[in-house]
Parts: sequence; C-alpha cells; structure tokens
Amino acid sequence: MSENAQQPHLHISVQTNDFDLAAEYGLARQQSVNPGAIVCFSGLVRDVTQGQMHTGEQQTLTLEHYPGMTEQALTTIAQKAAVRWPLQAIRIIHRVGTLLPTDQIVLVVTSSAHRSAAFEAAEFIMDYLKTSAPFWKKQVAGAHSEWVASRESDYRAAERWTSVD
Amino acid sequence: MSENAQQPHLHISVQTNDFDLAAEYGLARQQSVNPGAIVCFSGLVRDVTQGQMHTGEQQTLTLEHYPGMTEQALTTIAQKAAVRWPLQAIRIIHRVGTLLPTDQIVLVVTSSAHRSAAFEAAEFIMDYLKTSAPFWKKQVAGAHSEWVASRESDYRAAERWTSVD
Amino acid sequence: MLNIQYFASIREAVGQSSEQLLIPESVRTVADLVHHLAQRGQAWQQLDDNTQVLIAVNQQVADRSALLHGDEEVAFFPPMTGG
Amino acid sequence: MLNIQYFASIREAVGQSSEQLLIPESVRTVADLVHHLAQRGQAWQQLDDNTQVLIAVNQQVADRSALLHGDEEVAFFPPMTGG
Repeated sequence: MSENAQQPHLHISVQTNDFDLAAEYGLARQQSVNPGAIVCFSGLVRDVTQGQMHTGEQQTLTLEHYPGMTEQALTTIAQKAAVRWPLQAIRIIHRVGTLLPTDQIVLVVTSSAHRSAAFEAAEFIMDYLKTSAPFWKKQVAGAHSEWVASRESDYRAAERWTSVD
Repeated sequence: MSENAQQPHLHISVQTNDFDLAAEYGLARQQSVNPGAIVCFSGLVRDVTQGQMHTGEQQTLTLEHYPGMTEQALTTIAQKAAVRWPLQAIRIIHRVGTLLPTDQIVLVVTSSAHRSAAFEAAEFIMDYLKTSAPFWKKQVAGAHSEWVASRESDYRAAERWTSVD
Repeated sequence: MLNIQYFASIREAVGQSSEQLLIPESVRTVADLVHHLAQRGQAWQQLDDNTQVLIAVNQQVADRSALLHGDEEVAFFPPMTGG
Repeated sequence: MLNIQYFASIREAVGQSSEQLLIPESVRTVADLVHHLAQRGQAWQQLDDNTQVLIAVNQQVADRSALLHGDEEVAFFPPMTGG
C-alpha cells in the first residue's frame, strides 16, 4: 500500500483555447481537502527573435501533438507524481495550435499539505512533460520556419528524478 | 558584475487583507520583459484540529509580525534570489492578523525566462521566509491556544541553499 | 492493417501524416518495419538512420525490438518539445 | 535610550510589547543587556537562559556579542514561524 491512500483530484486537458490560471487555482483549492500549499506553474511563449526581425514580422509558435497518446502520456506523468508525493489535486493544461509571444502554453497546478511536495511535484510534472508528452513546437518568423530542437538540459532535468528512485 | 544585469520588478507587501493570486500573476506577467515561466506559490491555513474538536469550535490562526523589520527581511530574501537566478519579477505578499482554515496566508510569484530558475527562486524565497522573516503564528482552538513551534524541517530546507554557495 | 502515424518534422519529411499498411509476414518487429519503409527512398531512410526518430506502438513509446502483430498503431516522431 | 521590542511568546512572557530603556554604561553588548534584564525576575531570566530566544539589533538579526551604543532598537523574539 502506498502512503498516499487518497488519490488526488486529477484534471488533464489538451486544448486550443487559452486557460484561466485563476479558475484552475480556484478549482485545485476547492478540490483539496486540507491543503497547505498550492503551486501554479505557467509556461509562456517567449519571443526568441527579439531585435532580430524586420518590423511587422510576427513570430508565431505552432504546437502539434499526437491526439490519443497525449492525454494518456500526461495522465501517466500525473500518476507517477501522485505515487511519489502526497498530492490533493493535480491540474495539467497544455495548449495546441498557433500561439503568439507572451501567450500561455502550459499550466501545471499541484496542491499538497506540504510545500516541498507541491513544488517538487509541479517541477517533476513539467520536466517529464517536456521530454515524454508528444508535443512538438514549430517556430515561424517571417519567411523562416523551423522545428524547435529538443534540449539536452530538459533531458537532464527529467533524469535527476530517476536517480533517487 | 552579476550575470543578471537587469533587476527584477520587486513587490513586497505585508497586509491584513486577502490577496488575489490572479491579479498578482497578471502583474508579474505584465512586468516581465520576455518571460518563459511563472511560478505562483500560495500557502494556506491548514485545519490542524481535524476531527479533534467539539462541534462549533472554530480554529483560528493569528499571525504577528515585526513591523519595520518584516519588509526589510523580505526584501533581503528577494534580493538574494535575484542575485542567484535571472528573474524578471518577484512578488511576495504575507498576511498578518487572524485567519481561518483554508484562508490564504502567503503568496510568492517569480518569473524568469527559464522554468528551473522560476521554480528554484520561489522555493528559495519560501524556505528563507519561513526561517528568517519575523512572523509568528499562534493557533487558537476553543479554549486552547499555543504558539506554533518552529520546525527543524524548515531549517533544513533553508540550509540546503547554502551548501551550494 | 498497421495504422502508421507521422508527426512534426518526420511528417513533413515523408510528406504524409498517416497511412494504413498491410505488412508482409517478414515484418515482425519495429526494426523490420523501419527497414521495410526505408526502401521507399531517401526521406524514408531517415526512419532507419536517424536515432533521433522516436517510435510509439499503440501510443506507448517503444524501442525497435518491439514486436508487431500487424494491427497496431505505430507512430514516428522527433524528440518531444512541449511545455 | 534603547528602544526594546518583544514579540510573540516572549512578549506574552514578559508582559509587555516594548519599552524605552536608559542602559548603564556597563552594558556594552547584547549579552550585557540580557544579563541586565534578567535581574528583573524569572520571566526575564529566559532571555538569558533560553538559546531559542532570537535577537535583532536595528531590525537585523544579531548575536549576543553585538555592540550597543545605547540608542539602538533591540528586539527579542522566538524562532520565526511565518509562511
């Protein structure tokens, strides 16, 4: 038997629409029995062409995913977190489609009795999401477009969680 | 010269009023030049008397602080974080006065280009806030009241940041 | 019939997003499938040559030794870059 | 004049939240001040005996060797428990 007899409330969504961080925080708060700590992580589209583009050219980021596998992969990541930390709620929202700089891409909300659990679980979920959920980003700036390369640092970030298993 | 030529926007408040996480998140987002990651940590009053109290008795938590020193201590903690991680905005709100279970006590918001910086800075700020900002909690449940004892685990959490200095 | 899916840069390189494929009996593993597809030409060759090409069988990441019965969903894609 | 502040359980134990105090010349450090206050009785003795009593001088945490000129703000309080 796991220490975490109580399964956390789990919400996972892959959507084109923007998300409302406040609403998600409110739901995590409501669904938690006696939370002491809630962590919200929000990932935003960075403008990687700053100062390098001609006026009027708008950078966009298009997110493609593997429908069917994506929600399953996110659920697996959330379940791994729930085994590892005593969580009361987990909410993961990932957007797909075409986004602009400053747009919200991804949201992870975790709640727990303990702050370290909420922090670590949110970071764990983000690290695994980066490396094992089937999303791909394409950057378009003017006439130039390219698929974003995966980052060695993201793999290292995910690996550190396995070294203490 | 530090790597972080740009100082983050810094907002610190000690207040009796509740805070609006969404508004604080929105401000951190606005004040950040090109953020990739925003972490919001919210600490809530836990009901520590669950199932142990007679019906009708309401647990309260009263937070006392050292006016004058508190904001200075929080500013010092935020500045240490800003030296250590490339942050774009830091917001710290801590409530004082009498609170009820599920009430929000503390909020830390950090924004950065990089998710690990936003996560680590928020956790660093919370760990130091717990052990070096002059707040004290008193728990009142019915006729019984007691000052909350400091926790060894909070000191260990803060110390881990010094071991890598 | 295999249901094959291609994503992101792989989809663009092979010029299609999915196909239904009846595999010959000699194709028993993902590695066999990759060799089979690689015969189609240069764009397909990368499925074999490029170790950065990831594979999922029935929506679970798999390696090239994974067995195929012929009715699976097999997907090819580059390393993931979400978040 | 020293401006002395007491917080939380210390404030409750000594029964006051602050005082103005003219210190004798023999009081040159925080440790001296603590000995001086401890003479007031048992509740005050804890300032000396209890290593869990923390001290701030001019709103910065200080140790008992900190020098006093006589015009500082000195605060006594238990370990912090915010957040």
